[in-house]
Amino acid sequence: MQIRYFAWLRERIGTGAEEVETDAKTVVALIEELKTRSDAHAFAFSDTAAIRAAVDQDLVPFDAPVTGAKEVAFFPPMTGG
Amino acid sequence: MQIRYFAWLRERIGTGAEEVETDAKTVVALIEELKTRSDAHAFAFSDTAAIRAAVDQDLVPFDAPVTGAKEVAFFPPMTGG
Amino acid sequence: MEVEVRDSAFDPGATLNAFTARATGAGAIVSFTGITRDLATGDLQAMEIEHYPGMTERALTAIRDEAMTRFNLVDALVIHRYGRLSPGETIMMVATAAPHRRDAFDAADFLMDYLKSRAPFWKREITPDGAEWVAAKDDDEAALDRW
Amino acid sequence: MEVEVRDSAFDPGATLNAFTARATGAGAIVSFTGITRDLATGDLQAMEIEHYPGMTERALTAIRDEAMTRFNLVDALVIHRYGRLSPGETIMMVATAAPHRRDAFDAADFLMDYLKSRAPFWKREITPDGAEWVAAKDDDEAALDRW
Repeated sequence: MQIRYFAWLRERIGTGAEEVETDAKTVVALIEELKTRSDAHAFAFSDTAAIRAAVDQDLVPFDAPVTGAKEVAFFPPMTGG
Repeated sequence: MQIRYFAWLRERIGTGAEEVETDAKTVVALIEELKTRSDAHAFAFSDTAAIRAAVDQDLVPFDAPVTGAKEVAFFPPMTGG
Repeated sequence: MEVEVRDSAFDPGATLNAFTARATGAGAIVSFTGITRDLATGDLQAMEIEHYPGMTERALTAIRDEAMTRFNLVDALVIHRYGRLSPGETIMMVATAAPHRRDAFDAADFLMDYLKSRAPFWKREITPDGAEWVAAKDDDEAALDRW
Repeated sequence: MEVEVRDSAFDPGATLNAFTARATGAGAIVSFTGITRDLATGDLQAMEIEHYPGMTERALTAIRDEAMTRFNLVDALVIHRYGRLSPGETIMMVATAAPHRRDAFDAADFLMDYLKSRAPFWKREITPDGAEWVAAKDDDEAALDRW
Protein backbone atom coordinates (compact mmCIF):
# COMPACT_ATOMS: atom_id res chain seq x y z
CA MET A 1 0.00 0.00 0.00
CA GLN A 2 1.27 3.45 -0.93
CA ILE A 3 1.28 5.90 1.98
CA ARG A 4 1.52 9.60 1.15
CA TYR A 5 2.27 12.60 3.36
CA PHE A 6 1.70 16.29 2.73
CA ALA A 7 2.68 19.64 4.24
CA TRP A 8 4.21 19.43 7.75
CA LEU A 9 3.49 15.70 7.98
CA ARG A 10 5.70 15.17 4.94
CA GLU A 11 8.40 17.37 6.49
CA ARG A 12 8.31 15.64 9.87
CA ILE A 13 8.39 12.15 8.40
CA GLY A 14 11.02 13.17 5.88
CA THR A 15 9.36 11.72 2.79
CA GLY A 16 6.27 12.35 0.68
CA ALA A 17 5.54 8.69 0.00
CA GLU A 18 6.46 5.23 1.20
CA GLU A 19 5.35 1.71 0.40
CA VAL A 20 4.17 -0.32 3.42
CA GLU A 21 2.94 -3.85 3.98
CA THR A 22 0.09 -3.82 6.43
CA ASP A 23 -2.81 -5.86 7.77
CA ALA A 24 -4.42 -2.79 9.34
CA LYS A 25 -8.14 -2.75 8.68
CA THR A 26 -8.89 0.91 9.44
CA VAL A 27 -7.22 4.29 9.14
CA VAL A 28 -6.72 4.50 12.89
CA ALA A 29 -5.13 1.03 13.03
CA LEU A 30 -2.83 2.01 10.16
CA ILE A 31 -1.77 5.15 12.04
CA GLU A 32 -0.86 3.07 15.11
CA GLU A 33 1.26 0.81 12.90
CA LEU A 34 2.98 3.72 11.13
CA LYS A 35 3.88 5.30 14.50
CA THR A 36 6.09 2.29 15.25
CA ARG A 37 8.19 2.76 12.10
CA SER A 38 10.42 5.54 13.47
CA ASP A 39 10.63 8.34 16.02
CA ALA A 40 9.84 10.75 13.17
CA HIS A 41 6.63 8.86 12.41
CA ALA A 42 5.70 8.77 16.12
CA PHE A 43 6.27 12.53 16.37
CA ALA A 44 4.40 13.31 13.17
CA PHE A 45 1.35 11.33 14.29
CA SER A 46 1.45 12.42 17.94
CA ASP A 47 -1.55 14.78 17.62
CA THR A 48 -4.12 12.97 15.52
CA ALA A 49 -6.67 15.77 16.04
CA ALA A 50 -4.48 17.81 13.68
CA ILE A 51 -4.44 15.12 10.99
CA ARG A 52 -6.79 14.28 8.14
CA ALA A 53 -6.81 11.10 6.06
CA ALA A 54 -7.75 10.20 2.49
CA VAL A 55 -8.22 6.66 1.20
CA ASP A 56 -7.76 6.39 -2.56
CA GLN A 57 -8.06 10.18 -2.76
CA ASP A 58 -11.32 10.47 -0.84
CA LEU A 59 -11.36 12.26 2.50
CA VAL A 60 -12.48 9.74 5.17
CA PRO A 61 -13.00 9.53 8.94
CA PHE A 62 -10.43 7.60 11.01
CA ASP A 63 -12.69 4.57 11.42
CA ALA A 64 -12.89 4.13 7.64
CA PRO A 65 -11.61 0.81 6.20
CA VAL A 66 -8.27 0.70 4.38
CA THR A 67 -8.47 -2.92 3.26
CA GLY A 68 -7.75 -3.14 -0.46
CA ALA A 69 -6.81 0.53 -0.74
CA LYS A 70 -4.03 1.42 -3.16
CA GLU A 71 -3.16 4.75 -1.59
CA VAL A 72 -3.70 6.22 1.86
CA ALA A 73 -2.70 9.83 2.49
CA PHE A 74 -2.20 11.81 5.69
CA PHE A 75 -2.05 15.58 5.97
CA PRO A 76 -2.95 18.54 8.19
CA PRO A 77 -6.31 20.31 7.85
CA MET A 78 -6.47 21.90 4.43
CA THR A 79 -5.93 25.60 3.90
CA GLY A 80 -6.99 26.26 0.31
CA GLY A 81 -9.00 29.16 -1.03
CA MET B 1 -42.24 73.36 -7.32
CA GLN B 2 -40.98 70.99 -10.02
CA ILE B 3 -42.90 67.70 -10.14
CA ARG B 4 -41.27 64.80 -11.96
CA TYR B 5 -42.72 61.51 -13.15
CA PHE B 6 -40.97 58.32 -14.23
CA ALA B 7 -41.80 55.03 -15.93
CA TRP B 8 -45.54 54.28 -16.24
CA LEU B 9 -46.45 57.29 -14.11
CA ARG B 10 -44.77 59.48 -16.71
CA GLU B 11 -46.62 57.66 -19.50
CA ARG B 12 -50.03 57.86 -17.83
CA ILE B 13 -49.68 61.55 -16.99
CA GLY B 14 -48.21 62.28 -20.40
CA THR B 15 -45.23 64.33 -19.25
CA GLY B 16 -41.99 63.77 -17.35
CA ALA B 17 -42.08 67.07 -15.51
CA GLU B 18 -44.41 69.93 -14.68
CA GLU B 19 -44.22 73.08 -12.57
CA VAL B 20 -46.95 73.42 -9.92
CA GLU B 21 -47.90 76.03 -7.35
CA THR B 22 -48.94 74.31 -4.15
CA ASP B 23 -49.52 74.87 -0.45
CA ALA B 24 -49.46 71.12 0.22
CA LYS B 25 -47.40 70.38 3.33
CA THR B 26 -46.83 66.64 2.82
CA VAL B 27 -46.31 64.19 -0.03
CA VAL B 28 -49.76 62.68 0.50
CA ALA B 29 -51.43 66.14 0.44
CA LEU B 30 -49.54 66.95 -2.75
CA ILE B 31 -50.78 63.71 -4.36
CA GLU B 32 -54.38 64.63 -3.51
CA GLU B 33 -53.88 68.03 -5.15
CA LEU B 34 -52.22 66.56 -8.25
CA LYS B 35 -55.11 64.10 -8.72
CA THR B 36 -57.43 67.08 -9.31
CA ARG B 37 -55.35 68.40 -12.21
CA SER B 38 -56.70 66.01 -14.85
CA ASP B 39 -58.29 62.62 -15.40
CA ALA B 40 -54.83 61.33 -16.40
CA HIS B 41 -53.42 62.47 -13.06
CA ALA B 42 -56.31 60.89 -11.18
CA PHE B 43 -55.79 57.61 -13.05
CA ALA B 44 -51.99 57.65 -12.57
CA PHE B 45 -52.32 58.20 -8.82
CA SER B 46 -55.29 55.85 -8.31
CA ASP B 47 -53.23 53.12 -6.64
CA THR B 48 -50.84 54.86 -4.26
CA ALA B 49 -49.57 51.52 -2.93
CA ALA B 50 -47.81 51.17 -6.30
CA ILE B 51 -46.16 54.59 -6.07
CA ARG B 52 -42.96 55.81 -4.46
CA ALA B 53 -41.94 59.42 -3.85
CA ALA B 54 -38.67 61.35 -3.65
CA VAL B 55 -38.29 64.85 -2.25
CA ASP B 56 -35.23 66.66 -3.62
CA GLN B 57 -33.93 63.30 -4.83
CA ASP B 58 -34.26 61.46 -1.52
CA LEU B 59 -36.72 58.58 -1.23
CA VAL B 60 -39.31 59.50 1.45
CA PRO B 61 -42.49 58.12 3.03
CA PHE B 62 -45.83 59.70 2.06
CA ASP B 63 -46.10 61.66 5.30
CA ALA B 64 -42.80 63.45 4.62
CA PRO B 65 -42.93 67.27 4.35
CA VAL B 66 -42.65 68.93 0.94
CA THR B 67 -42.55 72.52 2.16
CA GLY B 68 -39.62 74.33 0.57
CA ALA B 69 -38.75 71.41 -1.72
CA LYS B 70 -37.46 72.26 -5.18
CA GLU B 71 -38.32 68.94 -6.78
CA VAL B 72 -40.76 66.18 -5.89
CA ALA B 73 -40.74 62.99 -7.97
CA PHE B 74 -43.24 60.15 -8.28
CA PHE B 75 -42.55 56.73 -9.76
CA PRO B 76 -43.38 53.03 -9.46
CA PRO B 77 -41.30 50.71 -7.23
CA MET B 78 -37.78 50.55 -8.65
CA THR B 79 -36.56 47.62 -10.69
CA GLY B 80 -32.81 48.13 -10.98
CA GLY B 81 -30.07 45.54 -10.67
CA MET C 1 -14.54 55.61 -9.78
CA GLU C 2 -16.80 54.10 -7.09
CA VAL C 3 -20.18 54.73 -8.72
CA GLU C 4 -20.92 55.03 -12.40
CA VAL C 5 -24.21 55.49 -14.30
CA ARG C 6 -23.73 55.11 -18.03
CA ASP C 7 -25.62 54.43 -21.23
CA SER C 8 -22.86 52.60 -23.10
CA ALA C 9 -21.53 49.06 -22.67
CA PHE C 10 -18.58 48.33 -20.40
CA ASP C 11 -16.17 45.41 -19.98
CA PRO C 12 -16.81 43.54 -16.69
CA GLY C 13 -13.53 41.57 -16.90
CA ALA C 14 -11.39 44.67 -17.44
CA THR C 15 -13.35 46.42 -14.68
CA LEU C 16 -12.72 43.52 -12.29
CA ASN C 17 -8.99 43.51 -13.06
CA ALA C 18 -8.62 47.28 -12.62
CA PHE C 19 -10.64 47.17 -9.38
CA THR C 20 -8.48 44.31 -8.06
CA ALA C 21 -5.23 46.04 -9.03
CA ARG C 22 -6.02 49.08 -6.89
CA ALA C 23 -7.51 47.14 -3.94
CA THR C 24 -4.30 47.08 -1.92
CA GLY C 25 -4.57 44.87 1.16
CA ALA C 26 -7.58 42.93 -0.07
CA GLY C 27 -7.54 39.14 0.16
CA ALA C 28 -11.02 38.65 -1.24
CA ILE C 29 -12.73 40.19 -4.26
CA VAL C 30 -16.38 39.47 -5.10
CA SER C 31 -18.08 40.64 -8.26
CA PHE C 32 -21.68 40.45 -9.36
CA THR C 33 -22.78 41.13 -12.92
CA GLY C 34 -26.39 41.31 -14.03
CA ILE C 35 -27.17 40.13 -17.56
CA THR C 36 -30.26 40.91 -19.65
CA ARG C 37 -32.02 37.55 -19.83
CA ASP C 38 -34.36 36.57 -22.58
CA LEU C 39 -37.97 35.95 -21.48
CA ALA C 40 -39.46 32.49 -20.94
CA THR C 41 -41.28 33.09 -24.22
CA GLY C 42 -37.93 33.68 -25.93
CA ASP C 43 -39.00 36.85 -27.70
CA LEU C 44 -37.27 39.64 -25.82
CA GLN C 45 -36.01 42.15 -28.38
CA ALA C 46 -34.59 44.70 -25.97
CA MET C 47 -34.60 45.89 -22.40
CA GLU C 48 -35.02 49.63 -21.88
CA ILE C 49 -33.84 51.10 -18.62
CA GLU C 50 -35.13 54.48 -17.50
CA HIS C 51 -33.51 56.28 -14.59
CA TYR C 52 -33.68 59.52 -12.62
CA PRO C 53 -30.53 61.48 -13.47
CA GLY C 54 -29.07 63.09 -10.39
CA MET C 55 -30.99 60.98 -7.91
CA THR C 56 -29.48 57.80 -9.38
CA GLU C 57 -25.92 58.89 -8.65
CA ARG C 58 -26.98 60.10 -5.19
CA ALA C 59 -28.72 56.81 -4.37
CA LEU C 60 -25.87 54.62 -5.63
CA THR C 61 -23.31 56.69 -3.73
CA ALA C 62 -25.39 56.44 -0.54
CA ILE C 63 -25.76 52.65 -0.93
CA ARG C 64 -22.06 52.23 -1.63
CA ASP C 65 -21.11 54.43 1.36
CA GLU C 66 -23.44 52.41 3.58
CA ALA C 67 -21.70 49.20 2.48
CA MET C 68 -18.27 50.72 3.24
CA THR C 69 -19.54 51.59 6.74
CA ARG C 70 -21.26 48.29 7.52
CA PHE C 71 -18.56 45.92 6.30
CA ASN C 72 -14.81 45.75 6.63
CA LEU C 73 -14.03 46.69 3.03
CA VAL C 74 -11.04 48.03 1.16
CA ASP C 75 -13.19 49.26 -1.73
CA ALA C 76 -16.58 48.86 -3.42
CA LEU C 77 -17.76 49.67 -6.92
CA VAL C 78 -21.18 50.04 -8.56
CA ILE C 79 -21.76 50.45 -12.30
CA HIS C 80 -25.28 50.55 -13.76
CA ARG C 81 -26.38 51.13 -17.32
CA TYR C 82 -29.49 52.85 -18.62
CA GLY C 83 -30.94 53.07 -22.12
CA ARG C 84 -31.58 50.22 -24.54
CA LEU C 85 -29.91 46.82 -24.03
CA SER C 86 -30.04 43.63 -26.05
CA PRO C 87 -30.48 40.16 -24.50
CA GLY C 88 -27.11 38.92 -23.21
CA GLU C 89 -25.76 42.40 -22.50
CA THR C 90 -24.40 43.30 -19.09
CA ILE C 91 -26.78 45.63 -17.22
CA MET C 92 -24.78 46.32 -14.13
CA MET C 93 -21.93 45.25 -11.90
CA VAL C 94 -20.93 45.53 -8.29
CA ALA C 95 -17.52 44.59 -6.92
CA THR C 96 -16.26 44.48 -3.36
CA ALA C 97 -12.75 44.09 -1.98
CA ALA C 98 -12.13 43.05 1.62
CA PRO C 99 -9.40 41.57 3.80
CA HIS C 100 -11.64 38.51 4.37
CA ARG C 101 -14.17 36.67 2.23
CA ARG C 102 -17.20 36.99 4.53
CA ASP C 103 -17.18 40.80 4.26
CA ALA C 104 -16.65 40.72 0.49
CA PHE C 105 -19.60 38.33 -0.02
CA ASP C 106 -21.96 40.04 2.42
CA ALA C 107 -21.21 43.51 1.08
CA ALA C 108 -21.85 42.47 -2.55
CA ASP C 109 -25.10 40.80 -1.48
CA PHE C 110 -26.10 43.93 0.48
CA LEU C 111 -25.28 46.23 -2.44
CA MET C 112 -27.45 44.15 -4.77
CA ASP C 113 -30.40 44.02 -2.39
CA TYR C 114 -30.37 47.78 -1.89
CA LEU C 115 -29.73 48.57 -5.52
CA LYS C 116 -32.74 46.47 -6.59
CA SER C 117 -35.20 48.41 -4.44
CA ARG C 118 -33.58 51.76 -3.66
CA ALA C 119 -31.89 52.97 -6.84
CA PRO C 120 -34.22 54.80 -9.26
CA PHE C 121 -34.09 52.50 -12.29
CA TRP C 122 -37.11 51.11 -14.13
CA LYS C 123 -36.92 48.32 -16.64
CA ARG C 124 -39.17 47.87 -19.64
CA GLU C 125 -39.21 44.74 -21.80
CA ILE C 126 -39.66 45.18 -25.53
CA THR C 127 -41.17 42.24 -27.42
CA PRO C 128 -42.95 41.95 -30.80
CA ASP C 129 -46.19 42.44 -28.82
CA GLY C 130 -45.10 45.81 -27.44
CA ALA C 131 -43.41 47.24 -24.38
CA GLU C 132 -44.12 46.27 -20.79
CA TRP C 133 -42.78 47.69 -17.53
CA VAL C 134 -41.16 45.08 -15.31
CA ALA C 135 -43.05 44.78 -12.02
CA ALA C 136 -41.10 45.03 -8.79
CA LYS C 137 -40.93 41.78 -6.83
CA ASP C 138 -42.20 41.61 -3.25
CA ASP C 139 -39.14 39.39 -2.66
CA ASP C 140 -36.85 42.27 -3.51
CA GLU C 141 -38.43 44.56 -0.92
CA ALA C 142 -38.44 41.71 1.66
CA ALA C 143 -34.74 41.06 1.01
CA LEU C 144 -33.90 44.40 2.68
CA ASP C 145 -35.15 43.08 6.03
CA ARG C 146 -32.10 40.81 6.18
CA TRP C 147 -29.77 43.75 6.79
CA MET D 1 -13.27 23.94 -18.30
CA GLU D 2 -15.16 23.67 -14.99
CA VAL D 3 -12.24 22.84 -12.70
CA GLU D 4 -8.61 23.78 -13.18
CA VAL D 5 -5.54 23.23 -11.00
CA ARG D 6 -2.52 25.10 -12.33
CA ASP D 7 0.86 26.44 -11.29
CA SER D 8 0.94 29.50 -13.55
CA ALA D 9 -0.88 32.81 -13.26
CA PHE D 10 -4.24 33.38 -14.95
CA ASP D 11 -6.30 36.44 -15.83
CA PRO D 12 -9.45 36.69 -13.64
CA GLY D 13 -11.06 39.35 -15.84
CA ALA D 14 -10.61 37.38 -19.06
CA THR D 15 -11.82 34.26 -17.23
CA LEU D 16 -14.93 36.09 -16.01
CA ASN D 17 -15.71 37.37 -19.51
CA ALA D 18 -15.27 33.95 -21.14
CA PHE D 19 -17.36 32.29 -18.41
CA THR D 20 -20.12 34.89 -18.86
CA ALA D 21 -20.08 34.59 -22.65
CA ARG D 22 -20.87 30.86 -22.51
CA ALA D 23 -23.39 31.07 -19.63
CA THR D 24 -26.45 31.21 -21.88
CA GLY D 25 -29.63 31.92 -19.95
CA ALA D 26 -27.87 33.33 -16.89
CA GLY D 27 -29.09 36.62 -15.45
CA ALA D 28 -26.61 36.66 -12.57
CA ILE D 29 -22.87 36.00 -12.49
CA VAL D 30 -20.89 36.00 -9.24
CA SER D 31 -17.12 35.72 -9.06
CA PHE D 32 -14.81 35.36 -6.12
CA THR D 33 -11.06 35.83 -6.41
CA GLY D 34 -8.60 35.15 -3.61
CA ILE D 35 -5.49 37.33 -3.46
CA THR D 36 -2.25 36.61 -1.61
CA ARG D 37 -2.27 39.20 1.18
CA ASP D 38 0.83 40.49 2.84
CA LEU D 39 1.11 39.67 6.57
CA ALA D 40 0.32 42.15 9.34
CA THR D 41 4.07 42.38 9.81
CA GLY D 42 4.43 43.40 6.16
CA ASP D 43 7.24 40.97 5.39
CA LEU D 44 5.63 38.23 3.32
CA GLN D 45 8.05 37.29 0.55
CA ALA D 46 6.03 34.49 -0.99
CA MET D 47 3.19 32.07 -0.44
CA GLU D 48 3.88 28.46 -1.35
CA ILE D 49 0.91 26.24 -2.04
CA GLU D 50 1.30 22.46 -1.89
CA HIS D 51 -1.43 20.21 -3.18
CA TYR D 52 -2.24 16.55 -3.70
CA PRO D 53 -2.22 15.95 -7.46
CA GLY D 54 -5.11 13.75 -8.50
CA MET D 55 -7.08 14.16 -5.32
CA THR D 56 -7.20 17.94 -5.85
CA GLU D 57 -8.96 17.64 -9.21
CA ARG D 58 -11.28 14.96 -7.76
CA ALA D 59 -12.18 17.11 -4.75
CA LEU D 60 -12.74 20.28 -6.78
CA THR D 61 -14.89 18.40 -9.28
CA ALA D 62 -16.95 16.87 -6.46
CA ILE D 63 -17.45 20.27 -4.79
CA ARG D 64 -18.39 21.88 -8.11
CA ASP D 65 -20.84 19.05 -8.93
CA GLU D 66 -22.41 19.38 -5.50
CA ALA D 67 -22.95 23.11 -6.10
CA MET D 68 -24.56 22.36 -9.49
CA THR D 69 -26.94 19.93 -7.73
CA ARG D 70 -27.81 22.11 -4.74
CA PHE D 71 -28.42 25.38 -6.55
CA ASN D 72 -30.21 26.40 -9.71
CA LEU D 73 -27.09 27.12 -11.76
CA VAL D 74 -26.27 27.42 -15.44
CA ASP D 75 -22.56 26.87 -14.80
CA ALA D 76 -19.85 26.97 -12.14
CA LEU D 77 -16.09 27.28 -12.39
CA VAL D 78 -13.21 26.67 -9.99
CA ILE D 79 -9.57 27.59 -10.68
CA HIS D 80 -6.88 27.13 -8.02
CA ARG D 81 -3.15 27.67 -8.28
CA TYR D 82 -0.34 25.84 -6.55
CA GLY D 83 3.39 26.56 -6.33
CA ARG D 84 5.01 29.85 -5.36
CA LEU D 85 3.02 33.11 -5.39
CA SER D 86 4.04 36.68 -4.62
CA PRO D 87 1.94 39.04 -2.49
CA GLY D 88 -0.85 40.54 -4.61
CA GLU D 89 -1.10 37.55 -6.94
CA THR D 90 -4.42 35.80 -7.53
CA ILE D 91 -4.51 32.40 -5.80
CA MET D 92 -7.86 31.14 -6.95
CA MET D 93 -11.22 32.01 -8.44
CA VAL D 94 -14.72 30.64 -8.42
CA ALA D 95 -17.50 31.85 -10.69
CA THR D 96 -21.17 30.93 -10.74
CA ALA D 97 -23.87 31.67 -13.32
CA ALA D 98 -27.56 31.38 -12.46
CA PRO D 99 -30.93 32.60 -13.69
CA HIS D 100 -31.35 34.51 -10.40
CA ARG D 101 -28.96 36.29 -8.07
CA ARG D 102 -29.70 34.34 -4.86
CA ASP D 103 -28.48 31.07 -6.41
CA ALA D 104 -25.39 32.71 -7.90
CA PHE D 105 -24.41 34.25 -4.54
CA ASP D 106 -25.18 31.19 -2.43
CA ALA D 107 -23.38 28.81 -4.78
CA ALA D 108 -20.22 30.94 -4.83
CA ASP D 109 -20.32 31.17 -1.04
CA PHE D 110 -20.84 27.39 -0.79
CA LEU D 111 -17.97 26.68 -3.21
CA MET D 112 -15.61 28.84 -1.16
CA ASP D 113 -16.59 27.28 2.15
CA TYR D 114 -16.05 23.75 0.83
CA LEU D 115 -12.92 24.60 -1.05
CA LYS D 116 -11.34 26.08 2.09
CA SER D 117 -11.76 22.91 4.14
CA ARG D 118 -12.22 20.07 1.66
CA ALA D 119 -9.76 20.62 -1.18
CA PRO D 120 -6.23 19.32 -0.51
CA PHE D 121 -4.20 22.53 -0.59
CA TRP D 122 -1.78 23.65 2.10
CA LYS D 123 -0.34 27.15 2.28
CA ARG D 124 3.06 28.09 3.60
CA GLU D 125 4.17 31.66 4.22
CA ILE D 126 7.75 32.57 3.40
CA THR D 127 9.25 35.49 5.33
CA PRO D 128 12.84 36.58 6.07
CA ASP D 129 12.50 34.53 9.30
CA GLY D 130 11.74 31.32 7.43
CA ALA D 131 8.74 29.31 6.26
CA GLU D 132 5.60 28.62 8.26
CA TRP D 133 2.56 26.49 7.43
CA VAL D 134 -0.69 28.40 7.63
CA ALA D 135 -2.95 26.91 10.33
CA ALA D 136 -6.51 25.99 9.40
CA LYS D 137 -9.13 28.16 11.07
CA ASP D 138 -11.85 26.63 13.24
CA ASP D 139 -14.14 29.18 11.56
CA ASP D 140 -13.54 27.56 8.20
CA GLU D 141 -14.60 24.14 9.44
CA ALA D 142 -17.60 25.67 11.26
CA ALA D 143 -18.66 27.47 8.06
CA LEU D 144 -19.59 24.10 6.53
CA ASP D 145 -22.41 23.68 9.07
CA ARG D 146 -24.32 26.41 7.28
CA TRP D 147 -24.98 24.18 4.28
